[in-house]
Amino acid sequence: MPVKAIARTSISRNGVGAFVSPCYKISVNYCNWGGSSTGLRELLNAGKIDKIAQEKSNIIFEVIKRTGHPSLKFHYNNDVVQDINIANLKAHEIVNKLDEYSQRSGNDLFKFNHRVLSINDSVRGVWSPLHTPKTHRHKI
Amino acid sequence: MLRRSMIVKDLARVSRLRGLMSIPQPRHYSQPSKAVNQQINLQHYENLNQSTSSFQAKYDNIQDYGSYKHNVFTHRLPESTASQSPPLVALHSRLNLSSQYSLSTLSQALNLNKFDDGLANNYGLNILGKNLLSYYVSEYLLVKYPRLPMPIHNVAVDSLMGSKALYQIGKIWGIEVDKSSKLDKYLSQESEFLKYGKLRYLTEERLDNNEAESGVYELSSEEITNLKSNNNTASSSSFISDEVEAYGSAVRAIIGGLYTHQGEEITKQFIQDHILSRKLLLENMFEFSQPTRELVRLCDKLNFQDPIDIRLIAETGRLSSHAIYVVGVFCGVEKLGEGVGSSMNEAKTRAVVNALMSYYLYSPIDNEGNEVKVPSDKDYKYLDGIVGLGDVAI
Amino acid sequence: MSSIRQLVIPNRLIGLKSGISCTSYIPVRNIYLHKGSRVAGLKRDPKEAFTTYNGYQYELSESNLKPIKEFLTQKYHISDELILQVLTHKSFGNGIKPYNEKLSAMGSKILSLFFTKFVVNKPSNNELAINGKNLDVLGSPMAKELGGRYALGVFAKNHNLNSIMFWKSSSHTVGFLNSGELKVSAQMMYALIGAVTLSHGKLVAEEFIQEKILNSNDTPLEDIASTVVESNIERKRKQKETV
Amino acid sequence: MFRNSLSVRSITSINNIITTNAYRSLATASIQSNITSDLTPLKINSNGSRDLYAIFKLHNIPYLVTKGDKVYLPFKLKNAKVGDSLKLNNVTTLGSPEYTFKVDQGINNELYELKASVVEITKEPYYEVYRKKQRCRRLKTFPVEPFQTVLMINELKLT
Repeated sequence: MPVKAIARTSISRNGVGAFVSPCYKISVNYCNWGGSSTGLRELLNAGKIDKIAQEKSNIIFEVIKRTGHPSLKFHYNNDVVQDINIANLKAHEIVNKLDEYSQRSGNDLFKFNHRVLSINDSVRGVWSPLHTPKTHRHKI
Repeated sequence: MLRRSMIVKDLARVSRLRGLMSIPQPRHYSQPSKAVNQQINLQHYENLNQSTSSFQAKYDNIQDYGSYKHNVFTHRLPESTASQSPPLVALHSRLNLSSQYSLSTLSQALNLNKFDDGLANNYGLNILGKNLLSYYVSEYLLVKYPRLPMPIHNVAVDSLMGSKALYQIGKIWGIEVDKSSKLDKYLSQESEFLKYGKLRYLTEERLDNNEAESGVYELSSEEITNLKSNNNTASSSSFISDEVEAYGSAVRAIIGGLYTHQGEEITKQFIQDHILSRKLLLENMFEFSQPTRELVRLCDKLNFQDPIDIRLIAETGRLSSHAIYVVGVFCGVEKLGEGVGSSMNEAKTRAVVNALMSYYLYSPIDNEGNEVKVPSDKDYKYLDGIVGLGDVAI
Repeated sequence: MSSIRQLVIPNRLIGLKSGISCTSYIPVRNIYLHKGSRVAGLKRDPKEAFTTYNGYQYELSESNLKPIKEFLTQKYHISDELILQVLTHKSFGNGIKPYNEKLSAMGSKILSLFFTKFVVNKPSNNELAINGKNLDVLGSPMAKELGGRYALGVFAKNHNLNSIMFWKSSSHTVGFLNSGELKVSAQMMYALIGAVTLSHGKLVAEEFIQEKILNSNDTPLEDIASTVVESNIERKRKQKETV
Repeated sequence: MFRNSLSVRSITSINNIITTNAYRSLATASIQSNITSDLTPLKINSNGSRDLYAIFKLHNIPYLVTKGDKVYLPFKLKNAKVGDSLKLNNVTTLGSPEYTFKVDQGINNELYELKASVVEITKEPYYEVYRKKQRCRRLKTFPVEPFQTVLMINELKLT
């Protein structure tokens, strides 16, 4: 056998071709008694959460009644679950949180000091001093 | 139709919550994922019936394909029930499927259980999806990379539609595994609709028998045999768990379902968007044992008149502290490849490998400089370099 | 690696093959070409090395291509070079001639897809059918055998398509199945379908399968497949009875 | 079909020179006339747009991209939601391994196709900036958590 093959799994490029949103499930935990859940209860009573769930139809919404501070749990497709405490937040602030976190990918936040992240080979290749014409080469 | 993508439940009354454990169960039927297998053994025809004897459809006449029927299944999920399942509705929406694709088919695609109160499973959908996938993936690779050696081609097909790749895709689609038993569901007052949107491959006894430590994973008998057979071969690292296999099956079945509802053209589009858009690592799949001999043999096959020769193009100087050599492989006046190395030998090997890679990874373009079309495209045209000649033996 | 890439023109090898360049100097050498049994280190006479066990010479001659050309008819015509490649198996001449492995990979995929669609789209009154498509037939021995090697090999033999094939077996005398002729014939058939696909596109190839292989005049593929499957079932039952 | 094709739109307002500018329209006209024939070598050399890079400008900042690259923008792109597909129409350079095509005012849009999809709208990690004013003993603390938009280059090819 002249060439042997090494098994490599292809790399996913979400957004090339189809895009599937990374956040697939949101658990909304609220308490029916505590004062910290007031904002969330307001949203639930007004049916706003229902409306948001219809808008974001690609995300599963799970509403759970539980004692304690209210929270939003965002489940991402890289097995990350982010628990966001929304105690004492007002209704519109909670909606903002929902919007913000449902647009994330679940990866850790990081500052990227370059502009473009590429997994492709460079088109031009790397410059090499040995490939310049002999007359222009650097001499020691 | 009422479609719900919300679950409302009251956890305060849950008396007991079990830790989630993943204990797999033996598969009912093998779902081979090996992409192209040109080597057959003659035993194949003897074994034909053996593998499927436990799970076989009954028929009136062998050639009356409409009459085939699995007796273990009695019904499909009613559409009204399926539309009550939040995960199912969400998955449908996540994949941007049209309303023609019924939710009950999507739910069936996620069901691998053979005995689930007579509910039809994804056996047929999976086979349908596998055939569609393997055609469109191989077509793409065969036309885009016609000179890929067969072993590399097979691995490349596997890297796009093997179980591991499909597992990743299933994860990205947000498919969850149904890991709670009937008792758990009863105790936690989980809605009965919830499970129809989840991947169901664990049997009830496996689910009940989840007393192991969390994080401790018990292999099913299928997996143990899989592991043993893999140990004998070189690729012992290619162990595939039941979960990975189940995700793969579900993804294939969803693609099969797309064909049944929306036809082939849309399915092709779906495969292109979700599977062929992934990044292939072809350059990293090659392992050469005797590259120079292979190149000589290849040039022989291509009827090159001149002998191969290897020449030094440039060097930093032998006495420099880190000498660098640039070496080229030539056939007459044509340069086939070039390599850089810190010794002549290294540079030579790199040059030869470079020449071989630039041959194998050749990808044709048409006369206007566009990428070639695949045979299933509308205005496909035959081009000269599109048929591979086969690799060489040493 | 990437630093090198810009200097190598990847299409260079093609140019050479078609003889565009590199004709400035052709060395003339006198080599002894050996005939008869193989001797290590000696180059074999190509005339002898590229002749099949039953005496067919590997070349682009009308007589070699005739069976395939007649089978294909003008409608599914493919180029002569492609026919010769279809007829050549990897085992012939140590794989030095263009052979049909890639073509048959294409053919086997389109064939299995075609038959999957074929069996699924038959009218059915099965209540488990999805959108009128009965998927229960998939995975049955018959559905598997339809695009299978056995049926196709026998089909090639019945239609006398495998009379001229360029291949080599360790023992040509042990019969159709044991010598591997069945496998090679089947692979040749796959390659033929693959060649039609690559020459004319998928739609025409499906017409070709429908017209020439499925609805062929004598012994269509379905009949061969069903006999194979039924005899297998019969044999299994007898085995069980004896046990 | 499975892409959010409805939301494809060009982000002309922020990404391009105003089209009413006479100079701009003049420039494109002249480019179009004498360059269409010249792009064939670029096309062939880029191996059917496989080895092709483009430099596009967003808020006058250049980004060099190939197909499948992620572009990290240190701000929140206006009117963009996750999943949107954007048509980037201010490209100044197209290059293959051996050729470069460069027009500083922007290349005619009909010569190429460059699309990106919005993959993620997130934030950079939180940090604090301290400011000490003269003659004030207090140290002022400013919380910083800027937005970040991630684009995935969806399509890059010569037409």
